[in-house]
Amino acid sequence: MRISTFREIRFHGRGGQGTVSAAALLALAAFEDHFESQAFPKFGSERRGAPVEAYVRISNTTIRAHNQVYTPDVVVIQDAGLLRSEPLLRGLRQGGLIVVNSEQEVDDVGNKNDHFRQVYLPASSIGERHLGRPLPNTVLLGALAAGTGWVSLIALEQAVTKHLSSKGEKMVTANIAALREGYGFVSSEKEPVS
Amino acid sequence: MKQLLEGSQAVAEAVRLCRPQVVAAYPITPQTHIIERLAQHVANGELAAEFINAESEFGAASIVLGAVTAGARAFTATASQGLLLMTEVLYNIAGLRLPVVMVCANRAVGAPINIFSDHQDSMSVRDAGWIQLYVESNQEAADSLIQAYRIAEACELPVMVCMDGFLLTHTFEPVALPTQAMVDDYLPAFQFARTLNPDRPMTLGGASEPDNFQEYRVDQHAAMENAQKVVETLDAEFAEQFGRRCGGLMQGYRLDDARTVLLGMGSLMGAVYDAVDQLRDQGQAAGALRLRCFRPFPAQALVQHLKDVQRIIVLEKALSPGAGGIVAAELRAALQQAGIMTPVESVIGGLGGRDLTPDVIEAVFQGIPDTEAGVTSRFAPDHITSASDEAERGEQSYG
Amino acid sequence: MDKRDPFRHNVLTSGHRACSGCGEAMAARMVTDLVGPDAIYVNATGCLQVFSSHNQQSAWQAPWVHSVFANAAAVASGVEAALRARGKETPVVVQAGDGGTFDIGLQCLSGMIERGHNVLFVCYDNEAYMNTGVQRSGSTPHAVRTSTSPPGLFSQGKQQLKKDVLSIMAAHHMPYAATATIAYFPDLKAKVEKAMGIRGPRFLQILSPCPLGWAHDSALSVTVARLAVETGLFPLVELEHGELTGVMRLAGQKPVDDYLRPQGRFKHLFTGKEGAVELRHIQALADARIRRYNLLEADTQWDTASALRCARHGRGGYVSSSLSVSQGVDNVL
Amino acid sequence: MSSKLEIAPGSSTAYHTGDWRTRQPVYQNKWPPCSQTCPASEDIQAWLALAAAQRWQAAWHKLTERNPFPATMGRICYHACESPCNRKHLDSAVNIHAMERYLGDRAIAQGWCHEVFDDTARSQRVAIVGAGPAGLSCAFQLVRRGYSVTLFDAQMVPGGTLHSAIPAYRLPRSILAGEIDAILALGVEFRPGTRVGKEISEGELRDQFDAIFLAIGTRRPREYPDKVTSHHSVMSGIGFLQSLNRGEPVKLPKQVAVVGGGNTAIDVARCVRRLGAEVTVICAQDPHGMQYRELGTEMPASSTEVSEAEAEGVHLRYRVGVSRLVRSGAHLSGVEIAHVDRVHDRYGHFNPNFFEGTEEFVPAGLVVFAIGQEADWQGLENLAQASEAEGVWVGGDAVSKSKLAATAVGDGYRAAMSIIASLKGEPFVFDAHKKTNITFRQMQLHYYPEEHRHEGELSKDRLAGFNEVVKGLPESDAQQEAKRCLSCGVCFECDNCWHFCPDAAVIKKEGGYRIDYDYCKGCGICAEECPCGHIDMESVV
Repeated sequence: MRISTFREIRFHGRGGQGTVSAAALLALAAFEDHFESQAFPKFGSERRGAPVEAYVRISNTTIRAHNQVYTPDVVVIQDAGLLRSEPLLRGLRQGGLIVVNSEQEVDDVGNKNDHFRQVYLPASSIGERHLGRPLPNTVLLGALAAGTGWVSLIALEQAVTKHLSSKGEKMVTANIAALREGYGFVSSEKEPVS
Repeated sequence: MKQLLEGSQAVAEAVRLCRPQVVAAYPITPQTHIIERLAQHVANGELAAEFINAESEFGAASIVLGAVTAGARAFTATASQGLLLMTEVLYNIAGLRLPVVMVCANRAVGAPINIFSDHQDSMSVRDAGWIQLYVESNQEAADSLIQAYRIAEACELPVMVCMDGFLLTHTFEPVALPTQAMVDDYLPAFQFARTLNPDRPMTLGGASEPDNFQEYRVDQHAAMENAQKVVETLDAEFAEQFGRRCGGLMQGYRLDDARTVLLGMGSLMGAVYDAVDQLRDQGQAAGALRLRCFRPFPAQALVQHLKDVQRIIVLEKALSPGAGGIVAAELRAALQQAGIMTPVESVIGGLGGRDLTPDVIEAVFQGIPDTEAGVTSRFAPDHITSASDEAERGEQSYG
Repeated sequence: MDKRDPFRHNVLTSGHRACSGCGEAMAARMVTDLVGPDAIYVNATGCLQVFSSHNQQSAWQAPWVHSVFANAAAVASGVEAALRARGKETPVVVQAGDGGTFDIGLQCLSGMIERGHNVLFVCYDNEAYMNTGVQRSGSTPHAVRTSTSPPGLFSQGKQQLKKDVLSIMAAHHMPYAATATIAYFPDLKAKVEKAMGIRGPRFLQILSPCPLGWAHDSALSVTVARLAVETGLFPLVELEHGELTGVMRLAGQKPVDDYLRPQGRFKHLFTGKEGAVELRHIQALADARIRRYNLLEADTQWDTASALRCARHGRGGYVSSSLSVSQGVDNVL
Repeated sequence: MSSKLEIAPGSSTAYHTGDWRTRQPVYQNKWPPCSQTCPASEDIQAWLALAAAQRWQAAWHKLTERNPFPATMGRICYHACESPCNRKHLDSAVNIHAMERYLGDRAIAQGWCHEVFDDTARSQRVAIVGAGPAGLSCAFQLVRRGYSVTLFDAQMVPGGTLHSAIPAYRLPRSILAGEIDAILALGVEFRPGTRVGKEISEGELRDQFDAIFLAIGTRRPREYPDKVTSHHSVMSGIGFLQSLNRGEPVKLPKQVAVVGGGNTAIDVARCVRRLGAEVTVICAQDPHGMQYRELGTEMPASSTEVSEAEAEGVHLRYRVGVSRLVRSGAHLSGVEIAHVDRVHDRYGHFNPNFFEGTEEFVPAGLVVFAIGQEADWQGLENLAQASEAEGVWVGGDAVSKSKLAATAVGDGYRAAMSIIASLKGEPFVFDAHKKTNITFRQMQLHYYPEEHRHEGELSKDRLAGFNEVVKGLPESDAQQEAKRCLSCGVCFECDNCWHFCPDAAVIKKEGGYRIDYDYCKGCGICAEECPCGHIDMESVV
């Protein structure tokens, strides 16, 4: 295989929760860190409240393929309620990482013997503290960066600054704060995977 | 300097840089993000253009027709059902030899209605007389859009830039955007000799009779044939100025000693290149040929590339019901015209947004059924039994 | 009757993919349950068509056909002609959004009316192209933000006015054309039942708020529709053969601010000077419509206060009287 | 084989959109403000709903579950329940007491009988001391549940203060008697003219009965202020009313002064007017008004009674007290009044502080001190100390702060339930007032039809005698008035949630609706548009 470092991440959320922009932000950050990156939503009409997915590819060689992600290395779950209805962990590689926005452990997230690494954090309440609304996506990005080490925190901050510049200074600083808290929450707990 | 842009945003920026004076917009998934971004630019004064919200695609095509006849560079974008609603006007624009540029975000054509990607829409209007360029990435989409204006205005023929809906329009990829100065240098201000003008009160689109109609078609066909050279030269000129190419009429990939070559169009080629690399690693002489310019159909150039190849496979995301593969048929005609009898295997897949993964492409090369259980990503139109019969017999049909 | 709810048909039943709080889904449920399952429904492309026939699953429990975006009225003309040829009396109802009525579908609609087909054309008006992500349509009101009429340095949202489609209908001198909304269900019920009793082409424009496009809280879809009427911005009127024959009198006129504030699509008007000008413009538009239809003094059957009244122990609904104690209209006090 | 081009009708129901929601609606009965305020904790919305459906007897049964005196209370209760009525934010409060009276009168007229819930005669025996509203209410609840009840009263006629002190123009004797008989008819053993500590001892009570309920009311008038040296031309308010009710002839001077700010003072004044004399009420508190309400210095009498009194020519003087009785010899010529700053001193004792220089003479041939009554525990010294654990319960005016008849009825009910629980050895929980309440902000008042408040007709010659001032409602008015009830927080099946659900997730069933949580997307429209605020939105974590 010519591709040496090649990562695939899948985001799960609900229509209106910023799932697609979370994927775009992560791809932007990888790009800032001089990786080749690609992000795209699960295609189709996005209904407010309906389950939504978005995908990211990060690689050190140009990404030519435009196919869907079937075997992600990381799954990010923005709304734990989705576990009730959607097969969120389909195709997750052995030893993959699951980042879940939830106060406490959720039992039906990958039963133990599939030995997925799991990270839980109350992203919505952290997001609410910083952004005034329970938006989990930037917090989860910080957690993902800390949990994998694939993109640096500074790159994520640059991506947020660029992507949200049109939304005003206050939004940018608030999102960066949320990002950092998500990062800190995970990095203090676990050392990043290779 | 590269930035990460959604395909629609990259194209919208390219359109802005070409300084269109009239933009006709009508929403249809998956191209809507393009006209939304242009609307924002106009509203913020970043694009000095008249932004017209048409009442339908039939209206939008008519608006850009009118705009060009009155001497303004124009732009519109559509897809699938919308493109077909424009059909009557598409023929009209080509017949009037108007340099209109449009983006078609390729999407399946109903019924049954489907918003996902395949090439059925632009393929269905291949005889309307428009130059059709099929791009494989967001970078090429932006660059081809800029080239399209040069091509259209040089040949006085309309150009349709075809990019895959969702697969490109909604995917974020690194894209380098040129500066306004560079584009102004490459694309001079809009000039159209037959602009409607009270000082030269000419009549456009008048009636024609049996004794003078055919010549119009001969000229039109000649202009289309000539456009092949224009597409190549303007791509070369673009490369000189911007440091990257779009591939002109077509682009080979590891063709040098290839025994088996897969020909295709659009963003599916990324997976083809990965499959070729996999096969090469296994010692197989595989290669790929990406066709960029489908209309005018570059017969000679195709023959040049394929005359020594043992096995040719054409993978298409569109179908002419009752006839089969479209590009395949035209390639067979070209080869046969050049006395080359190599059989052309026609494979059709990826219809209505079905995913053509590298494994499926590799199976196409190997001529074995798809590996994914249950989901047949492709079929051979020449030996076909109905899908429902298929389901009953549970058999795979493959090339 | 519907197997889950014996008191009604549920012609548009549960499981459809409309956004939470969708005004169009509500309006379509009301109209199709009033008309009933023994009718043929012809839909134009749009939100209703997409969310009700998604993923090889249908939320319809009546014969339903969708062709393309622009031709619903023409398809319906064909359906009606065929039924006439085969001696059948099944009612034919077209359902389209505002895009499919005001813009891309207007030509076929006009043809259908001019030819006098016995068809009820229902337009669920949510005032923009919502299925493709909130783009401006002919029906989008003045100064509204959409993705193709964004506010910017040089504009405050849509510059043009909302197309007065009812006057276009009136110009056809058609048997019946009326406006209604989900907030006044008894009024809507009365108008659908009246329309179903008339032969020939009939038109109903039903204001159907969209929480996504209008950017109001999903719980306020009915409240916002009510405020649209109470401020005079969306008059409830009836036209027969081009003449004004019915008006919903306003019990009192509310300022347009009450209607605009809960909606994000007007938010940009509440900051800055230019926005204030547009707010005064919208109020002036409301006043003009009140004068035009004499909404404050018209002596009519009911007004915006009495038309809202709920019946106690209301067994109102669409079902044949055998099951229900009283009917919607007359049990309104 | 149906072609794939045809999709099966209603097949969308296979997809449960319920998973989309992050909040969900719940049908939840609330406890309306009227019931929240009513001391007898009547379920007013319930019986008004039955009345609105013209199911008069069912309404009466529902009402009398908590209050066996609708005809009486409909007349004399100060209807605290009407002030928080949410309807006043639409037009005006529901005339609850008129409806209560209507049902009570109809019951008497048509001779309806109370149901007996449990007629298996139980062995336990309960003694109730005092046949006033508290005692009768407790007896009523116990006897209809099979307990044997013996009701003692020192007086010969049951009814307590209702009988002895409420003037006839407010409460005709026949009405009270009708309702009392309906209770006694259930098998209560009534022993009139029996005073504990005289005809029967505390010990005998202890031995013969398993539980005792003391409801002796407040028979004894409070002591006159020490400045009253001679009792000539001086009476207590309760004394005046009792002698009137006993039918004794009362000869009045041309002018009378009544001291006191409570309902008894007003009753006395309005009776004096009916006996043809002038009357001035000398009240130490302030008149009714928001500013005084905040300070808590308003006169305790009900505002409707005060306005009726003024309409009948009663003169009222506020913030004044009697500083001296003016006599010439034994003859009383009047009273000297003065501005009073505060009535009770720091320790709460009655010690009015008058402002010098504000004295004024009010001519009066008789002064009636209506300054409150006290309980007369004489003869019940040790029973009064016993606790409920020791089998002795207390209730009614004797212990309540508000001294209202409704409170007495409520105490009677609560005591009965507590006695039953203790006799059964079960824990007793009384949560009448802890349910979730409902304000007009959670309601959509514009969904209710406007309808004026129906009032009983006022009799023309109201001062001519002691017949009723306010007449009862006719049946048609009663039904209209019952329909004015907004049914706060309790579903009245108006179909709004059912019509407005975009997902057909509200299913209609007999007697109401249910949410189909397979499909509810939690938009909140049903909760928003429910006229009576019956639907709450809960978050779904």
